[in-house]
Amino acid sequence: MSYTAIGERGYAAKITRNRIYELLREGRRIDGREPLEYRRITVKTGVVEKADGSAIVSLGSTKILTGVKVEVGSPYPDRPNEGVFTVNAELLPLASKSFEAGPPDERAVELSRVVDRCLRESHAIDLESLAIVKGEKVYMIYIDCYVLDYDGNYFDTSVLSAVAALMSGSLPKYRVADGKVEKVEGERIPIPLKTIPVSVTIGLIKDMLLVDPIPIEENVVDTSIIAGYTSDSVVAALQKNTPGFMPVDLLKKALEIGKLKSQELRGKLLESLGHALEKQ
Amino acid sequence: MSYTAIGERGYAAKITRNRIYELLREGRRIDGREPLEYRRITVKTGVVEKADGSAIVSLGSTKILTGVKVEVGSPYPDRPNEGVFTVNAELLPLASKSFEAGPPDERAVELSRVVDRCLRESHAIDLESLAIVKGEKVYMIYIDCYVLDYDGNYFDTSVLSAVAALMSGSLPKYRVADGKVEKVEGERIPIPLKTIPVSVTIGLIKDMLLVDPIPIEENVVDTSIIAGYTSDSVVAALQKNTPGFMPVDLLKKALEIGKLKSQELRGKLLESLGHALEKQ
Amino acid sequence: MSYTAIGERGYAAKITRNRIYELLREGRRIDGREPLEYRRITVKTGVVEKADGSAIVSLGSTKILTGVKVEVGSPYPDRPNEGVFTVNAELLPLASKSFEAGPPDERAVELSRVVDRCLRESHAIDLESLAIVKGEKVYMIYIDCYVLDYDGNYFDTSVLSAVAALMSGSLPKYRVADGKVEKVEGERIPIPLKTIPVSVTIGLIKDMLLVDPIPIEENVVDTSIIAGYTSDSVVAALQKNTPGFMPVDLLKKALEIGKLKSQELRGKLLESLGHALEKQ
Amino acid sequence: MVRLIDENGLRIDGRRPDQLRPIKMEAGVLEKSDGSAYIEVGGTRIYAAVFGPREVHPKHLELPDRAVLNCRYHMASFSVDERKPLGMTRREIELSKVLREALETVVFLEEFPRMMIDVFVEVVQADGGTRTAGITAASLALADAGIPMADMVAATAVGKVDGVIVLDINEAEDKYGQADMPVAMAPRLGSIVLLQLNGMMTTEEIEKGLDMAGNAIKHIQQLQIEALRRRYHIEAGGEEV
Amino acid sequence: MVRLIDENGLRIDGRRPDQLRPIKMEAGVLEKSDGSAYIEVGGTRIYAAVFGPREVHPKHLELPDRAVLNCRYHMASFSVDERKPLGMTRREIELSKVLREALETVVFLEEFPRMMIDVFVEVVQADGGTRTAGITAASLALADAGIPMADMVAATAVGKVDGVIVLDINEAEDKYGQADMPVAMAPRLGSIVLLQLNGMMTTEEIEKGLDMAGNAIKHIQQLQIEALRRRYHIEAGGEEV
Amino acid sequence: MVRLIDENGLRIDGRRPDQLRPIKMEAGVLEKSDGSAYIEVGGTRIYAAVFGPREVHPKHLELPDRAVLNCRYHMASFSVDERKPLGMTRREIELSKVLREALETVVFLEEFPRMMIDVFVEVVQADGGTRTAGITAASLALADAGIPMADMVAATAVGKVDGVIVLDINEAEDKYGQADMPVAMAPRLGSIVLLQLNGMMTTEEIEKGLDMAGNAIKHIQQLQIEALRRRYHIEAGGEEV
Repeated sequence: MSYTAIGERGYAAKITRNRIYELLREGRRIDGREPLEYRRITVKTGVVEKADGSAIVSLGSTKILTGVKVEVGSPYPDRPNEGVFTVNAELLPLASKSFEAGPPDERAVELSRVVDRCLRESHAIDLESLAIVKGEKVYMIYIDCYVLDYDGNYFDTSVLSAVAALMSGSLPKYRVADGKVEKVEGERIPIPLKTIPVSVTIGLIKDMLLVDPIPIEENVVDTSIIAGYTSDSVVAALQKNTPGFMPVDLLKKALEIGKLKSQELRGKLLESLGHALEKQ
Repeated sequence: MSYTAIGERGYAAKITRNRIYELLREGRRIDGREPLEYRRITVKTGVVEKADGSAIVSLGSTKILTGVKVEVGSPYPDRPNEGVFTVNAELLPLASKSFEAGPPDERAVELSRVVDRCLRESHAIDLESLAIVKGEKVYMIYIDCYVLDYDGNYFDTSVLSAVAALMSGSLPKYRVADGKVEKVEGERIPIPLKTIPVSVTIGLIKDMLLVDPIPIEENVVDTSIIAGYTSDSVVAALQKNTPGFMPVDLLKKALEIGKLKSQELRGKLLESLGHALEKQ
Repeated sequence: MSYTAIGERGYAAKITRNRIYELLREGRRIDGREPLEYRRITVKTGVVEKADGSAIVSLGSTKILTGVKVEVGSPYPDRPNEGVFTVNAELLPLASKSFEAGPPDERAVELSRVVDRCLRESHAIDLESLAIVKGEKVYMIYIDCYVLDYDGNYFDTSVLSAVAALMSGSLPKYRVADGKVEKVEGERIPIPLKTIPVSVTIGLIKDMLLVDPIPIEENVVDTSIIAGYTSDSVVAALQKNTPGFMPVDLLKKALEIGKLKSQELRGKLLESLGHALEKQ
Repeated sequence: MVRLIDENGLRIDGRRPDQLRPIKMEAGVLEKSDGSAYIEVGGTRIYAAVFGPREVHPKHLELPDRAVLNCRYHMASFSVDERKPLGMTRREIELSKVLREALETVVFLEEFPRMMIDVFVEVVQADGGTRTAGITAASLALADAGIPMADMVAATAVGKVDGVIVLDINEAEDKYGQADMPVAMAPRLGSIVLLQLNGMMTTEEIEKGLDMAGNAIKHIQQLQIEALRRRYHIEAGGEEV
Repeated sequence: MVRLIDENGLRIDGRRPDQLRPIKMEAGVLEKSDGSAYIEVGGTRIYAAVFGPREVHPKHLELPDRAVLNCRYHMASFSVDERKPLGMTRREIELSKVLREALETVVFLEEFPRMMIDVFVEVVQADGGTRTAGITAASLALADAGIPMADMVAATAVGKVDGVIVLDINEAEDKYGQADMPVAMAPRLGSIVLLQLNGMMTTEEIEKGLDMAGNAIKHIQQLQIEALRRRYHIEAGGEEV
Repeated sequence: MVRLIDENGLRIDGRRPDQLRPIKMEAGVLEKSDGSAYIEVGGTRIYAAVFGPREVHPKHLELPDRAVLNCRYHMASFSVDERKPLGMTRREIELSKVLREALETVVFLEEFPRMMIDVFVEVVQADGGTRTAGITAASLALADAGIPMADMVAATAVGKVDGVIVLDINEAEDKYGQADMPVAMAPRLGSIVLLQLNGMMTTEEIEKGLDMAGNAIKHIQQLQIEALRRRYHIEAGGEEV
């Protein structure tokens, strides 16, 4: 059961909305950014050695920790030659007044599924190369995203965090000897990635678009769209979220903006990852 | 923890109760029926092709959809040569203001268990003929009843719906070759039934009995009894439900009435099923 | 999420606290006991024949039933040659106004874990002798404690109850024949115990200590400590519970008191068990 | 195939078809509840306790014209042969409802508007007939708590084994027999307050079973009354009778 | 490798790329809800029902300036090939949110402060496009309940199979195709209210898909209007049209 | 059999028995909470955040005479060697209670009647001593949030390995050692606020361990104060010290 969120839009929000709109028309944002400007990205990898890959990615003050854990298990019967991965996301209550302790609510479920969609539909993880013994033993990759500090836009930050954890992570190596799968101690191989998916969240107020919204903006946008792009700028995932009308022409414009911003974000991620991996 | 239901009986209910009782004494019901008259039964089978059997049965405006799904699994250790069946019932919130979304409440659990009791204790399903390889592989039949529209008497309607789904359904055929169980594509066999259980719900107000109550009656009866009968008119299941006294002599009378009504209902079901199966 | 308990300390409690403190200074308790005096212990064993061991232990009016159930299962991969045991405790709602129906709350979880700690860390159960076939089949012992009547100090009473159930219980005997594990009907062996753990609960009000608190005392103590001792008077488990300061010197004093009281309790338990086992 | 009735017409535990198992009952066995009882029927052992009338919690369940009666039937994990998993099974949920409805029938709820009465039934060992022994104990606990009732409910199960209608079936008869019919009555009113049937019986057999149950239930109510009397004397005179 | 488009450019079920599957709709199919609808799109079969505006339950969800709209998308266990476990899956939780947000867009919630509107979507059989058929049915049920809306939402999914952009993809196309893009629109306003994409499409392909969907959605809204008209005539004139 | 103390009396990570692992602390690391802290003790890494005093939610937990303090100790799935299942384990439920009780001891709850203070402890990596590092961080976060306290709690665990009493045991010592005794104190008051023991120690060994812990805890409190001072200077002077 999905319920209308309390306080999603109040009277005070209307005044804020007008103010934000007027600023947007002047090419400005409430926090000083331009409409199509992302906040600063920082990337720290290798933050949890017990994980097989980990990263904290910040977009402004929003901070998301992803850990990757690898196990060996059985493939799905209908995909016997492929590895398996699972995404989970949690909105930790320490990250924001608006998150509560307890089982994942619909926002956390949506976040998990959108991150999963960006990774899965872009074929980012090369699942076929994750089979250890075809039809019997495959790598199972658990990707868990925890929102540590929430200042808006958990979608894009989570995707960046998950990708950073995967790119900086690695798999234990297994050898098949006498029909038995055994770990090769001390040897690890990279997690095979075929593309680097990045999502771009675009908000709409009347006829104006903005990217990477902060909570005060999230509360007043007419609606928003999350678009996931592959390295080749193909769209692999879309999710309209927030109630509200999205005119078709503005959507088309948003997708073009998303294409450019995704390239920019991917560039910054790779640059940061380079730095981060050097440090590590 | 079972709680006294809110509003099960209020002050207004007492006036209604008197009115219903006075009508019963004149041989009438609030909806124009006679005390021992069922509402019109309609049966539609084959409504879900993805199920191995399905039916929508209506009793007046009460409408219950049952789907049967068949899998192959292991028998219970203490019944190695028998197939397995499971009944579940859900009071979907779209069916009535009085049903809520969420895990099954005690009413839904009771409904599941009463339907299960009618089928199981009457030995309706020939479990012994559901073993594919004795002690190893058996048919597992899942019978799921969903209340779509609720205008009283979900017990009798669910039993009719479950029986209609079973009678119109079929099992995939399996062959054992080289010790392996394999499906014989395109061939199906009927679900083996040994009797056709039918339940009759009888309400009591003071010294008057009525069958197939609608909600306004359910709210004011002193108590009620659900009785499940085999094709041979043996009682296979009883469930007193609703708080209230049931004098022994009225119970005895109720069971005799149930015997007659069950034969009538079974006749109508078979007739409708004939029509329905012809159409299908 | 752990919440401050409602009514744990109110205004009225302060008056009671002073009264209890003044009594303690005079060497007395509100129920007539001395500060370091336990209530009367009674032990009944063999109360549930379907269990492999069972006991009802009372400490004053607090009454706890423990049942032990034995199954055969697989060992943990990291302890292939050891049996397994599990402790669960439930605060049944029939035992006290302050207990509620539903899944175990944090008090019940803490109780389970403290009883487990007393048994596990003292190595009371000889897990190595619970392997039937090393690395493959071991005894699995389920120890379930149910609080039937609650008049304070469920910790000590539960440990006594669990130990009494284990000591009076027995294991079905298994034989390995042709690589198969089979039960030897009619033969049973004792549950192998290496020590008899006993816990002592000590409350603190200002500078005074008391043992075996009743609820009126539990509500006003500054804090309390549960200490589990082996037969050799080694401490195997500690749990400070109840918010409040525990000065180091008082803790040291409490542990010495606990040592003496644990010997006393163990003596009484063994004596009662002797009587109980004779009766059984 | 288990044979449940021998050549002398006796049952596997030696009873005649119309014979109850030994029954032990005691009221006031738990101190912290407002009323309580313990019952043994053969190997079946059950505690029941009652709290209330007290304030309703959670508040929104409150009724303006009468008390809310809550009931929980619950089995200890070790009460059955195969360890029961923790938490409430569907069977326990159904029986909680059935027991509640039976007790609501006799308790004068209208006397306590906006109040709540809780009844807890804890099965310590199950050897057949737990719901009927449970309601017998619950009713005794209600009486012990001083809750006014139209009658004190008592109960037993009749069954059909090897074609014979028998009283108070035990676990083996339940498992291998042909039918199990638990019955609870308000014996002074001659009315049924709980009735279920698992298994096949003709209407004639049911009638016979009900008569058998009716007689036994009158006897069981006598045992309840005796238990209350013992409890009363202890409290009044301070010594056991 | 399944071939989804044949040499004549036709799809596995014989349709042209821009062709909808047969659609059947009916309003007012359930009596006890305030509004209801049934829809069939190919093998997909769905019931939707609406309750309200009514009092908010639980109370603390109440909003002072508008109604709360609740939505549950749920599938019958037997609606899919492999029996779906009971309870709500993560997919159902997500789709409930997405459907709610789409419907909130068009319903005039401000007209019913402190009230609640419940929308229930029950998938009886899933053959692709359940969320889009579901929202179409939900919107029809809202109209049947007389809830005022800015527009009646209709929906379909476009997809990409064998490199071709196709309308209203079925289950096999969803499973073996390259992309599935469910779209719901308020057609008279030319605005999107629900949009998701699973799979890879270029922005050009998405634009083409949206155009295709836009046309189809106009047609589907016509079917909704006809269903309402039939329902109206039946109720007004007492006879079927 | 793992040997935990070598011939020179040093531990597997080279420490002396009374030596702490390297500790790093920082206050104010999360922006959206009212107070926060990050701590590293060896490989153990923990975030803590505090919200409040704020209104109580849900309302019925409100207390008339003081604030409610809530606490959640939670571990990330990847913080341990074997992936921890999602949801709260029994261990996490117990530790949440133990941490809450320890913090309630020092926070002046009476100053905020009808309010709520939430403390969240998130273990990012567990390498022994997570509850003690967690409470140290939680206490620092409370100070960062400006919540008045009788003292700032600090904590460490002592243990017994190869018969030697050692300070601040790591994961391997916890696993293969003989005892683990987490201790939290209000050091200026010389009082224990959290104490547990898993494993066997004589009362003399416990006393020795408490003395060892007491000294270390004073040192850890100094590190807390320094962290607060750094945080204060940054905010006041706008530059890092």
